[in-house]
Amino acid sequence: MLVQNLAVLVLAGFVGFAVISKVPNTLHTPLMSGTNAIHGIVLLGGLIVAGLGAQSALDKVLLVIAITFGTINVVGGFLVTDRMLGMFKDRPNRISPDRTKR
Amino acid sequence: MLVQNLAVLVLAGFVGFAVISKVPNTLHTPLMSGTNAIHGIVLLGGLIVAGLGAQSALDKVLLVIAITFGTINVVGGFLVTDRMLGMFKDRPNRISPDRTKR
Amino acid sequence: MTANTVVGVPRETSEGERRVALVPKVVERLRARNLSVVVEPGAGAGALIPDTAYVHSGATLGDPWSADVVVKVAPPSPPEIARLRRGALFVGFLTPLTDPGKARALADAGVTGFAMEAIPRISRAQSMDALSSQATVSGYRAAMVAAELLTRFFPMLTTAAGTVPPAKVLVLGVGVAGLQALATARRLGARTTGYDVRPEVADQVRSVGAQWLDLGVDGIEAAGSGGYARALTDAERAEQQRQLGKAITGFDAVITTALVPGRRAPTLVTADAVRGMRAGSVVVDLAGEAGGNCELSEPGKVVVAESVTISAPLNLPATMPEHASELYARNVQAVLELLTDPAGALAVDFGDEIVAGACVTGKES
Amino acid sequence: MTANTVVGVPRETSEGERRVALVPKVVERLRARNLSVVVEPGAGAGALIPDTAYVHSGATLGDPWSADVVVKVAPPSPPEIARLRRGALFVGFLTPLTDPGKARALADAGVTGFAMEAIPRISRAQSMDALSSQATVSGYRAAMVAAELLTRFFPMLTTAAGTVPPAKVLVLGVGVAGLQALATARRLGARTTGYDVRPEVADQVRSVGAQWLDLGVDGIEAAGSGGYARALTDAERAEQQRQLGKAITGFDAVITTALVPGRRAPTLVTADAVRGMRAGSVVVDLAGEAGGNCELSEPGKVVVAESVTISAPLNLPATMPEHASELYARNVQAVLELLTDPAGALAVDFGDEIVAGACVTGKES
Amino acid sequence: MTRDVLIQLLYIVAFALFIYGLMGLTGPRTAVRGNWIAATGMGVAVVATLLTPGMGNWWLILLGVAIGTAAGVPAAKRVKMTAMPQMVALFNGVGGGAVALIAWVEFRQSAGFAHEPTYVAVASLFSAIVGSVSFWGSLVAYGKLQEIVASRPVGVGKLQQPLNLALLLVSVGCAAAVVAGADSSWLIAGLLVSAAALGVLVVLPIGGADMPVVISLLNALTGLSAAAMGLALDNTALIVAGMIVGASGTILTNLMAKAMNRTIPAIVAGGFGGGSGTALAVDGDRSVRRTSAADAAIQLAFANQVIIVPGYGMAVAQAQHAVREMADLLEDRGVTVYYAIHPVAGRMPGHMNVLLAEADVPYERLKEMDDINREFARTDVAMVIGANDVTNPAARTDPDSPIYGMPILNVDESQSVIVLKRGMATGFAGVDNALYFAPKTTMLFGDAKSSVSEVTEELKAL
Amino acid sequence: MTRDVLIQLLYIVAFALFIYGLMGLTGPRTAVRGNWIAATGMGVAVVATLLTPGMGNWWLILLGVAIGTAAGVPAAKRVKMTAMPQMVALFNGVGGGAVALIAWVEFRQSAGFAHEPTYVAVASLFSAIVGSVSFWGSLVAYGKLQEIVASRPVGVGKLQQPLNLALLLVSVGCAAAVVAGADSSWLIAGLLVSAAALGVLVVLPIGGADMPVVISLLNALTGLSAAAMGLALDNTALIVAGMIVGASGTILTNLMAKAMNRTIPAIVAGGFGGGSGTALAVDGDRSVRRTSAADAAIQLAFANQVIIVPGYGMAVAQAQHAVREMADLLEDRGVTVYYAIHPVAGRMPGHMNVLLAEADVPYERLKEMDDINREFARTDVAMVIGANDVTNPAARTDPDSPIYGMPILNVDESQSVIVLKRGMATGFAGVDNALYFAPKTTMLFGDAKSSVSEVTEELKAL
Ligand SMILES: NC(=O)c1ccc[n+]([C@@H]2O[C@H](COP(=O)([O-])OP(=O)(O)OC[C@H]3O[C@@H](n4cnc5c(N)ncnc54)[C@H](OP(=O)(O)O)[C@@H]3O)[C@@H](O)[C@H]2O)c1
Ligand SMILES: NC(=O)c1ccc[n+]([C@@H]2O[C@H](COP(=O)([O-])OP(=O)(O)OC[C@H]3O[C@@H](n4cnc5c(N)ncnc54)[C@H](OP(=O)(O)O)[C@@H]3O)[C@@H](O)[C@H]2O)c1
Ligand SMILES: NC(=O)c1ccc[n+]([C@@H]2O[C@H](COP(=O)([O-])OP(=O)(O)OC[C@H]3O[C@@H](n4cnc5c(N)ncnc54)[C@H](O)[C@@H]3O)[C@@H](O)[C@H]2O)c1
Ligand SMILES: NC(=O)c1ccc[n+]([C@@H]2O[C@H](COP(=O)([O-])OP(=O)(O)OC[C@H]3O[C@@H](n4cnc5c(N)ncnc54)[C@H](O)[C@@H]3O)[C@@H](O)[C@H]2O)c1
Repeated sequence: MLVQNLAVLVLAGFVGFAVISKVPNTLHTPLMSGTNAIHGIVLLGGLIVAGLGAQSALDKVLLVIAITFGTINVVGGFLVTDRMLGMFKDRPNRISPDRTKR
Repeated sequence: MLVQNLAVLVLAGFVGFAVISKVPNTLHTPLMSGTNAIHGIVLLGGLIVAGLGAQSALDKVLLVIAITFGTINVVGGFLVTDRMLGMFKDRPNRISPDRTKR
Repeated sequence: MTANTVVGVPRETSEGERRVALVPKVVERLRARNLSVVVEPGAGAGALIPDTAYVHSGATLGDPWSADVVVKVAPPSPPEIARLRRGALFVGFLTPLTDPGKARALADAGVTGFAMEAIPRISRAQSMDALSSQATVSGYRAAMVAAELLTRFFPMLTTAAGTVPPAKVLVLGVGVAGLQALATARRLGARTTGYDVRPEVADQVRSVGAQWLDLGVDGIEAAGSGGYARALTDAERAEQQRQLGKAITGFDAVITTALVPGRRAPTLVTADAVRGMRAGSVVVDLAGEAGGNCELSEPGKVVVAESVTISAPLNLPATMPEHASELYARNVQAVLELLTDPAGALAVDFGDEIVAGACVTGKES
Repeated sequence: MTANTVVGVPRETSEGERRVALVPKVVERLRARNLSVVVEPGAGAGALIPDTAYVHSGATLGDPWSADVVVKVAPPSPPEIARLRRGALFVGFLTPLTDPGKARALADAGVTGFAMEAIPRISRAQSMDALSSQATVSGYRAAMVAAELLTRFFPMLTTAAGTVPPAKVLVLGVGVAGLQALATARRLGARTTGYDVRPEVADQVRSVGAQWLDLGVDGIEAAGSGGYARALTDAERAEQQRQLGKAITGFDAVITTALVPGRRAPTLVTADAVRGMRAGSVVVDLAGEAGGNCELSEPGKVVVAESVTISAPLNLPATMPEHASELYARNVQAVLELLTDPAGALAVDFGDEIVAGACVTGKES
Repeated sequence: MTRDVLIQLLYIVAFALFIYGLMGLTGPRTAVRGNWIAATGMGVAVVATLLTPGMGNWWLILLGVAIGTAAGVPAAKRVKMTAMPQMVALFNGVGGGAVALIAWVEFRQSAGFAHEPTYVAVASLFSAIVGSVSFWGSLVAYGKLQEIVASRPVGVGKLQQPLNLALLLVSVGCAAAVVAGADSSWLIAGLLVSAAALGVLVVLPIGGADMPVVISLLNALTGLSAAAMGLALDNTALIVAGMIVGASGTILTNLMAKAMNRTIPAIVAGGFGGGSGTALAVDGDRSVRRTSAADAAIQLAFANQVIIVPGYGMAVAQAQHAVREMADLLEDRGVTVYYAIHPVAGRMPGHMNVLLAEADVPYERLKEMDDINREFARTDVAMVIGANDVTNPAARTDPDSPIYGMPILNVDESQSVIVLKRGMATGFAGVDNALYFAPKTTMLFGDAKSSVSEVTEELKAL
Repeated sequence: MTRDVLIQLLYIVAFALFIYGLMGLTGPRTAVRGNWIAATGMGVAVVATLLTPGMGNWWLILLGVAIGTAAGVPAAKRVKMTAMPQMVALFNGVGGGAVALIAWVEFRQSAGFAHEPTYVAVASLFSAIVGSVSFWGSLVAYGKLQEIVASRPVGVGKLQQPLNLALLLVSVGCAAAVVAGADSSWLIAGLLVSAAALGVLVVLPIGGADMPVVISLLNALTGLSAAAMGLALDNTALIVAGMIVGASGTILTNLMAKAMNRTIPAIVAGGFGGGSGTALAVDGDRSVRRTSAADAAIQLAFANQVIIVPGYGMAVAQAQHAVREMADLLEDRGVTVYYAIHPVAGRMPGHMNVLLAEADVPYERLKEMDDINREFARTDVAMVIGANDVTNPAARTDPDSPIYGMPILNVDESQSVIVLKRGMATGFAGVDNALYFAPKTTMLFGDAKSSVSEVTEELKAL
């Protein structure tokens, strides 16, 4: 089980590495924000631990907070990223460059 | 087991996809040759199936051929690739461009 | 209409002067600013501007000398000064530093004279800077004169009948005219080099794609005030001539524009240096009016010495009268706008830095 | 040494001719090919080449007319023909198409004449093509003449005294000279346009950064043989003049170079068209020798008509004698190499396409 | 079993969507879509998790999600564009906090991982430490950017490094004890607290200018902690998503640091940065905003109209050919480009004309001052290339300035201004230029020719 | 168990090396190292496999490896550079063959996958089919390139498509029967044979020019079959390596097809391509070699000396600025660049001079014909930009040619020649140019300005 997961881990690392190679600086912040939203996946951890049984009251409180945090991370993350990317939405027609002219 | 392997499969696909994005045409052939060598990994299949028991004579013959084929693929593949890449070996000193001049 | 200040534009009388102080386009603008313009018939002839063009632009033809303000290019001759109305204003080149007599004569005639060359070179006055505008013309023309007199091509040409190398052009004294000469020569395909005593000019020379002639550690630096150069000491002058004499040898054309305000132009190219040049080479000396930068140059003439052609043209701007006049007229327009109010009445503020600087015969004198 | 063919270089006598048929650099090469060269004293004076330079390069000073081969630039005058040795060879411009008398006179004198302008324009003969080499000089000079006569700037200039727009230059007839004129005018900053009757020229015009003047569907196409144009019919000519008259109006300078071999130059710019131009504009007519492309041009003179300056300079190459001579000398060298063997002896092969084409007074006649 | 397989398959779909979305985020054309694709992936992952057999505590879950949504959505929607970086810091922090909390609960529920394999304990404790560091570090970063905490570097001097090391050792020590079998809740508490202190102390000495890099670093850390938790929970989606963020975040942090000419160790070592960081060049008490070639390129590429203002610096750098090439690229994209030629730009009349003609700039694109001055207000970006005096607003406003009264180009009327010069040197007139300190101005420092070439490169990469 | 974990970890190391090596292979600077890194990964994987508990049959294994090495090494070392493509095809083929054979043995040993999970059967049979197609297809490709089989398209006319479909259906049908429970060895034999026939018939109608794309496609297929076998054998290394090759091979195939202006379906549909493919432009019975901007860029970048030969085409395209920019880049890399100016290049004396001066090419770089003609023999690449007549060897060799006797630039003496022009049109003299058909010449078709700009782009990307 573990080794299989390790294989997955290593592959995922390569994917992350290969995908972010040369990114224009202006996209750094949105990209950071986007990856930030993706690690909101920790919400799943909260859901599983909570869903599969949280006995004590403290556990329950902690888990509600954890789920709240995770949700904020996910929801807020994607929304903020979208707003930051607003500037690329303006003129989609312009974005397909017609380079034949030159 | 299968699903874990599927996860690995999908991730590996993404890796392959992400790595080969924009490659200069001159590298197409060496790159093809290099990936060709990598799929020589089938040799492992031959080794496992042979090593863990090949009963009948036919099986043995088939497996020896399979291992032979796999070995050719691996050994020949890497060597041929290396020869093709010969042209990039010539002037390693030239390859670190000094762009300050401009 | 009659309350407006009247500006008079006489026909230029000095020899070879083809420019005119105002062009129709500028007359239009002055009219829009409530000034009346009287143009002497034939004033534009030298610049190929017909009288009708002036009339179309709103000027009247008539006697310009009785106007409130008389604008001219060349300094007024004594008879012209005599024709000026007492109390009138005169705007034009007045050579205050080299010929102070002109200013005195004007003052005696009760005329307030504004010298175009005395306008201070401050940012605000750039549109009135006739020295710059006319030097631009001179520089452009100087490169053309050099190309014309040279028995060789400026550009490099590889042809079936052999390859012609690019001409090497050296500009000595890189002020406004020198820079323009460098730029023009380079456009024509020459390899250009510039030299000046003011060290900050090196960057400017490079900024028009030319090389800086570096005379090495002994190079003389002589930045003066107001962006002009100072005069050199005798020792410096001798050293400079020696160094330049060596450097000049390799050039096909040498254009000199070195001036020091109010003094004789420095001698940069000695007779010896000319002798060192290749037969057929050319020296164009723009400093002719101030005595010339070349020992052998005869102002206004083209001489051939030791198979080297030396030209010291006078008044090059007059050889391109239309645009030279247009630029000059714009300078004059800016001055007139400074001297009048928008309603068209005279309003001379002697407290203004520019007015004070340009006025060579104050009301107070 | 005495067995070698002797080449004579006379001093040019026709008026204004500053070129010389051989320059020292080429003399050296001919010497290396075992030819002797005799130069008339003072032959290089016009091109500012001292006699000593010839001597240094291995020529002797003396009487060129008794040489085996006499090389010249301008066609020989009758007295010059008289001085030629019977059986000698003559190489130079001979105007065979426009003045066949010259060829006849040579033949009568028992001289074999080779006309530089009759050398066929085949690839192999490009190094002998004096028409091209001299047209290159003419084209370059034509642009300079236009810039000089124009009362305006060629380049655009944005200055504190207003903006000067770039001059618009039109070249009519874009052969070798026309292309060079276009390229030179553009270098100086003008906006250039070209026009020709041969349609394939459009691409060539664009290849020097100029625009093609498209006269629309009615544009006349008249490619002749050998890369030259054919003469137009009367109707075509009238139509062309009408269309050009309209097009010319907007240009500051028009340079015309249209020629049809052996005929009077076509009239492209009518008096009416000149009237339509802006005052101060310029027409430079390079076809002066063949009658001119402009109705008002007077060959060899600069006239001002309707405030438009029209210049029809003759023999422009002579105004840049050093390089014009150098290029011409290289052409002559190539011809001489064709007419002699490496040992330096005459070896004229009338079966050769070039020799046959260039020879205007055959031995056989 | 079948449901399990379904869940696993959904996870695979989810992370495939993440990766695909992330690929999209790396290009301006596809970024918006990429973000939503990733979000879809997140939805798929959440649904898959909720399908897990035996899920319960629905009210608890609902409560958490409800509060989270109620807090996150308005925060994200209302935050001002300028406050985005701190918002990202905050969101990242809570993610880290969630990880730490979950690890804590796991510790409690499994009595100190008594019956779990070692690797589960290691992974959980790792995620607890990193999560806690990330949470508290992000909070400090948020505070600094929001100016609740002093933005200038705050440190404890020479003790800084030893103290940080000690805190790290304490938390790792606690973790080691737990792995070794101890199950005191003091251990986990000690671990969380020392990690928290570490997070605070590491970020506190770092200046405001370096914050974006720090946030990116913390972001990568949160990703790693998520991946570790995935290992502990044997959850593929967590592993993949966390690791992708960890890896890409690391690269991204590096890229960001490089773009600011810093190195990550230098930043984390702290003690400098802050107001005097290179992100802001300071002149007296006014500061200018630096930009990079890539950012300038994006600004230009997405503009409708760009005006290029050349000056003496373009001439000195002989950048005319490079400028022409850049303008060509912009025009190919449909951007309208003009050149504003000031009458006295350069050092001789017609200086700019000569150069631009050499580079074959069409005459129609050259505009005189009077004509172009009306255009600036309609212009998205004015790009000033080595011009100084001719753009100096002091000529209009400051009667004492030596250039007062000279007509100038109104570049300050355009939406934004990019100034290309080598440094903060003055021009011919020797006077400072207030334009450089204006809020809409950014500076691209460097030789004009190389700067323009870099912008061209970036334009091509877009 | 521990040994198992070790093996798995080694597998992870192995595929990490594959990936890292592959990343290296995408750039000319790192390619050589990348190849050896990948090879090291292969070594690790083999060692790991041999560690598997219960391994036996060592002699069998040794025999296979020995024969394989004995056959592979000399083949790889001796093959001529020009025969590389077919060698790759062969190596790829045997890889596919190995997969098919292993699947066959598995079928036999497990009595038709009787007791295996369905997915194992599916994966194995998939790998058998694809492996067989790949093996036989590659053999045909090899034969074509080696000219054992006719290089021109060979097909069975209209029946082609239905026949291929039928063969595919037969093999899939056999597989389905096996999955459904049948275990007749006729089924596996039928499967293998029909797949083999399919491989042969698909490749046979494809012309030699399209072969590289086909080989790349078969290569990707072999990768996929390896991945499928990995699934069947539950072997991570096989899965990852196979899948990486499958995915990257697919992309690569696409890139190659694009570079040749073809689409993969068009190529596979067969029936055209071959000698008349666009990879070779044919003029009469002589053919010219096309090159791409990227290849030209690499040739130039790795040269010691490059001579640019401009002609009328450069003038027409007004490509002078672009040429200068390209030359600058080359010089930055330490390549010596000269311009060979032929006396009559262009259409007027000095034509090239005017243009190159406009683009600010230093005079020292312009070389006259006589000077430069001595240099060509020492030159790695001569780049002819829109020049034609002035490079035509007929001027030296063919007394009947109208240009006979004209001195020309000896570009044909340089190591290789790249000619940039729009098509095969003649120049001023209207005569064909044998230079274009010379073995060392490649043509980069297109307008000179855009071609040069593309090369510049590629140079920057290197
Ligand atoms: N046109 C004329 O006829 C004429 C004649 C004489 C004087 N002037 C005067 O000259 C001035 C012209 O104004 P301007 O705005 O064109 O120039 P400017 O005010 O002189 O400013 C030029 C700027 O370019 C920068 N620079 C220099 N080299 C550079 C390089 N290689 N790369 C990037 N930037 C570089 C310099 O800043 P860094 O050092 O920080 O890079 C400098 O601030 C006016 O004051 C005018 O009055 C004009
Ligand atoms: N220099 C002179 O004084 C002068 C004067 C008159 C005649 N000539 C003659 O002109 C010839 C000059 O030789 P050359 O080698 O320079 O030119 P060339 O032989 O005329 O060949 C030019 C080539 O450029 C190609 N081309 C045209 N436009 C192009 C574009 N936009 N992009 C890329 N390629 C383009 C054409 O082929 P595609 O159409 O296939 O692209 C053509 O084959 C000689 O024969 C010479 O004798 C010279
Ligand atoms: N304020 C403004 O905006 C403004 C306007 C116009 C000109 N200027 C500046 O004023 C400067 C002078 O311009 P100018 O053209 O009127 O000068 P100028 O005509 O007085 O002199 C021409 C050049 O000769 C040089 N020179 C003098 N003595 C020399 C010697 N012995 N050897 C070599 N060179 C010598 C001077 O340095 C000067 O560059 C220019 O550089 C220009 O930048 C400024
Ligand atoms: N074989 C060679 O290598 C070689 C050498 C030199 C020149 N040429 C070619 O020969 C051609 C002619 O050269 P040239 O300069 O000696 O020609 P030219 O001097 O005889 O004529 C000049 C130009 O005038 C044009 N013209 C004639 N009548 C006209 C009319 N009515 N209207 C407008 N234009 C008219 C002609 O078409 C020609 O372009 C050139 O285009 C050149 O390409 C070829």
